[in-house]
Amino acid sequence: MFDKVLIANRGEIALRIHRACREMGIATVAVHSSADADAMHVRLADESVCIGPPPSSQSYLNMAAILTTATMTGVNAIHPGVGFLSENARFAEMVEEHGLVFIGPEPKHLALMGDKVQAKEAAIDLGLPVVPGSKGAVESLEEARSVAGDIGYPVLIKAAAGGGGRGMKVARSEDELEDAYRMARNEAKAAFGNSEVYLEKYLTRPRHIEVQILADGQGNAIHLGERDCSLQRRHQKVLEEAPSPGLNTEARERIGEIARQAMLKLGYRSAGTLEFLYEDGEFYFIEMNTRLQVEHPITEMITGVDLVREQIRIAAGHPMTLRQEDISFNGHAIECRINAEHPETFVPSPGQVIDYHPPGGMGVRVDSALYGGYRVPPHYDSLIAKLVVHGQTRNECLMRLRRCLEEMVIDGIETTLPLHRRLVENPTFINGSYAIHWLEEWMAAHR
Amino acid sequence: MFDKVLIANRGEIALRIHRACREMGIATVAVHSSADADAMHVRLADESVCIGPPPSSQSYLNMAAILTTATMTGVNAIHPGVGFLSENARFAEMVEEHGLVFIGPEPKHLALMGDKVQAKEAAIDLGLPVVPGSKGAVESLEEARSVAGDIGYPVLIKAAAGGGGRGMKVARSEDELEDAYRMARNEAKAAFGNSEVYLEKYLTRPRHIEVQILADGQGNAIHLGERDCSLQRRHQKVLEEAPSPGLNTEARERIGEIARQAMLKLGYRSAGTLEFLYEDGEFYFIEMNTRLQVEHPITEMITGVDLVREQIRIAAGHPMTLRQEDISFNGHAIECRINAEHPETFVPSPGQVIDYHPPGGMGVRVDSALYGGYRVPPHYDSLIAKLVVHGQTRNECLMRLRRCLEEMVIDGIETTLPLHRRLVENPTFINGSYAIHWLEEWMAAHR
Amino acid sequence: MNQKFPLDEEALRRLASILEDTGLTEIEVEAGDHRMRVAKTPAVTSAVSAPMPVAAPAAAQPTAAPSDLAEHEFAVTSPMVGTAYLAPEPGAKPFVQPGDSVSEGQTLMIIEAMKVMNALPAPRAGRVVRVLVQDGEPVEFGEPLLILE
Amino acid sequence: MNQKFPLDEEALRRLASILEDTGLTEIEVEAGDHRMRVAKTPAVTSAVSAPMPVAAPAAAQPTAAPSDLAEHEFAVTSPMVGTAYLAPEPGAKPFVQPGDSVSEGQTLMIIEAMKVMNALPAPRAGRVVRVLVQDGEPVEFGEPLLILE
Repeated sequence: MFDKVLIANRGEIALRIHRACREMGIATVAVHSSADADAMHVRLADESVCIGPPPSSQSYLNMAAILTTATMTGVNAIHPGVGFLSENARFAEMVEEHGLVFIGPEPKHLALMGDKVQAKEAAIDLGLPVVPGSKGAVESLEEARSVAGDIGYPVLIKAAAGGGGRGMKVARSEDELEDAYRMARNEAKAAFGNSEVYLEKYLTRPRHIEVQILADGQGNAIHLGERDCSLQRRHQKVLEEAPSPGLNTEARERIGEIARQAMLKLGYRSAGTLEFLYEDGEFYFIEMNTRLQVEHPITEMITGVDLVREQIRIAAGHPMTLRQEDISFNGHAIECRINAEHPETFVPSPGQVIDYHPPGGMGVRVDSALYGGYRVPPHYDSLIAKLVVHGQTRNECLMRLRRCLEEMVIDGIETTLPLHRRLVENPTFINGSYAIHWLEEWMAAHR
Repeated sequence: MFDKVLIANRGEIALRIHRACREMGIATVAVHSSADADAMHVRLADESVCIGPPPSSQSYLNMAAILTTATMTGVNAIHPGVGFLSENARFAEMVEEHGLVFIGPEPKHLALMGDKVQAKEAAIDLGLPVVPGSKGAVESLEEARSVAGDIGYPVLIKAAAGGGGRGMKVARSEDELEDAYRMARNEAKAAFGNSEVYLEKYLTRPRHIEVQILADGQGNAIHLGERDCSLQRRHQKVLEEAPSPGLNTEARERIGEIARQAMLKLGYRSAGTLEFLYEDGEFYFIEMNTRLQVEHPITEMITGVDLVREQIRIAAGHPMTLRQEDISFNGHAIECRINAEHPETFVPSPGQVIDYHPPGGMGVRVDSALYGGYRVPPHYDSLIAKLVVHGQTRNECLMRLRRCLEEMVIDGIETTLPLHRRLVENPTFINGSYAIHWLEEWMAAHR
Repeated sequence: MNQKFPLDEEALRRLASILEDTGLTEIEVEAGDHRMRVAKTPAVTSAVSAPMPVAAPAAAQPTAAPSDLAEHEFAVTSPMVGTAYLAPEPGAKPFVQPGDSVSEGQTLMIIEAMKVMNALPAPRAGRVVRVLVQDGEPVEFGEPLLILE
Repeated sequence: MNQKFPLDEEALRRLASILEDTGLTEIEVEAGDHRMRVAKTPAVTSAVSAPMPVAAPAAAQPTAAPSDLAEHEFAVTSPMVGTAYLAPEPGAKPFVQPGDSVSEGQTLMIIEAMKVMNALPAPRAGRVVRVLVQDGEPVEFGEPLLILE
């Protein structure tokens, strides 16, 4: 096992990694920008080194500074956390070139899944379901009709050269196909000077479902069930839950097994997440995140598996001892992402936290690097706390979440706590009957 | 189910009960002394009523004031918490006379177990193992030899009229019996004017093991495993763990089933705890606590059962749905009792808390009514926080506890946090090879 | 002499607004024989440090806002939790009314707790200035009941 | 009397901004019969509010106590994390020594990072008062390296 690990990140995720290391008896080195000298993980780490000025490009994305520090402090491995350099294949390669371990996947898998086109091709090869559609451009109305008949209505006709919604038409049934096809071609011609269109299945109310996997690159892979991340605003996840209120056991086991087999076939190593859209019982691959996810704690809450510990163990070369049959799902978990933002305008609100009081008691976990008197710097992501709640049932979990939101205090700056307090009272959320566009529609309607 | 519950207690346990109620959709009424007007549970409760001045006798023990408030606020039930009126049979009766529900056992069981002599007799009737000894006084050396032969050495010879250690002699083998017998009689004669002695098994290194039970008085009872509370100072528990590092599965199941059967036979209702001494594979009943225990969270951590919720459900007349086969034990949990006391002299340290920062992350639960700026009043018990940590194994739990103790901050007053930080580094504690006198001996040796 | 004090409210308010904007705690300006000084004591943290339940719990009747009147020099506070009755029986004349002079030990009202009627005696002789509770109202321990000067 | 108070708001705001920048708690200015005074009481809590890790982590070499010298008016701080070398090669004469006068742009030392030797030029002409690091010592970003007056 490693003696010392460098944590190449900041905020709550750096603290999360520090905690896992401490609990494994591994010493930690925190690197930080000059804006983060007072950060919690810097205070708690065994060693800390200031690597640059506030802008990320010169600190948390500064590969040379991080590698120099790693060499100087004599660490065995680097944990990249979430964001920043965590999916940077070049950085992972450089870490290896320095004779250190990158706590994450192999560089080639970072590169593969970092390229949207390659990733989709790889997904097909690996047997992952993707959104069905025409192979390339559709040349005629007859061909469009034939393809649409195969994949089923509604279908989306899209300009091959398109983007931004232009040259995009939905046909909800065969009756609408001819008009939609012609209009899409005309719009495509007008907008892009190219009338080529292709066709794919149109998802009207998909959920965002992602499957957590762990693999050791030594022939072992398991899935840890799904997370439902359909509550989004501008493609940013706001609240996640596990298991999904929209999935049954059959669907869960089916997609879990598909994901597991895909990872075995790929020879993937480390933790990873396969993201899907889910509608009418079918899954459609979107992308793979080759790193830890922000919302990983809800999976930890229902499985009892410490994902960061497993990631570190795998990186140290230990074959996984967990087998699929060891994984059972216990109860329900929800994570609220609490951002330093105005709860209605979402304008960032950095500044000094006067009071910080996390909720306590049974089934409650708070991952946050805040403390009373801490100054949230204006240079980084606005995520400041993750409130994670577990209950034996979804209803118990919701009731507990509600009382936690009553107890939690973050004073001095604006936060999205009030948004979460409104959300937990909403019948659509309580029923679990939301899809990925619901939150934005609801917020627009209830300004 | 109840609509509204009055919480007849203060501090962290009042907050614990408030949380359970909120999560069940039950409104809460906090009663408090004038010293507790700013207490956390008072701030969070739906209603709060000041019932008297700081001394407990005029507030938290003031039955008339509590019952008057219950009537005025229209509650359905009263939860007495831990300590104060929680084991007061007269109070439970008065609650019932007012047409309200006492969230706890029947008054007759409170009375029975509140009387040491009656409780021991009841325990024997219920089939609980007690410390073996002579039935009454031993009349001659021959009788002493015969009884000692039956129960096995070492034996303790005690003055029937005795107390305070006088007239008490240990015989470690038959060789020592005659001398011990004669000396005990002489001392008893000299000290109490009565040479009568009796004889019982002498426990040299017992552990304090207690079994948590839940019963509904309707023919259902389960046990939730044991807690090891051997780390004590002046009969006050300092740190508890579940399961006990000194018990194996066979012993656990054996004593659990004995406790369960005893509760069925007694017709007991509500949560309760049977306390035993444990040595060389045998259990010896000490007493029964007919209420919630301070250390109940460690049982909740390893079973996932919310004991306060179950207590409330049972009090509302719902038959228990949990069966013994539903209870499984998952991992290991430890609770540190953090007191507002000097960590070496144990002098109480009330006053204003400047900073309060509980640890967060996976497997951590903090039950505390503290907040930054809170003033710990000098009138009550010094328990201010319970740090409860869970891990998949005892070792994982210990490592996590250690990092939590590094993170936790309570500034402005003295606390026993430093004692716990020393304790978690101690090999005897780490090995789990401690008995009930160990902590005091260790502290005396390491002043 | 009936000379008005020359108070330039606008200037004062501007100073206050500058103080607020700049985060200063004190500004003093002097011009000729005119001098202005505005100051603001920074909030002591103990005051803000207390976490506030988010959904401010709707205080029910008996919770009655802990009034500052309890600190009033002449307040007579409730010695127990219970129901206050201002008259010996429904419809009867109240024990005391504002303006009444009372002697020490005279009954001011009755506090009922556990079906027992407890007379509240005047702690001293004086004049009743205000009665702060309604007949039949639940009262907490320490709640101000009337002002007796 | 309707004389307006002559309030120079701009001057006041400038004073406030100077107070803020300099970290002062009070400024008083007098000119003729005009006088201005601004003050700010420092917030009390911020100092104690920061949780301290209990077992103060034993700072390793590169963590070198964040010295107040970084705030020193004449400090030259490290532009990167790396290893400081005071001489062009082992055993050679140091680039600069206390007492030396240097011209702007003159190399003061070398910071090695990722096997690249980065010369540290003097930001201005001046006299070297103290060299704060040892040859071969790891340095953080922003760490004061020498005092150049």
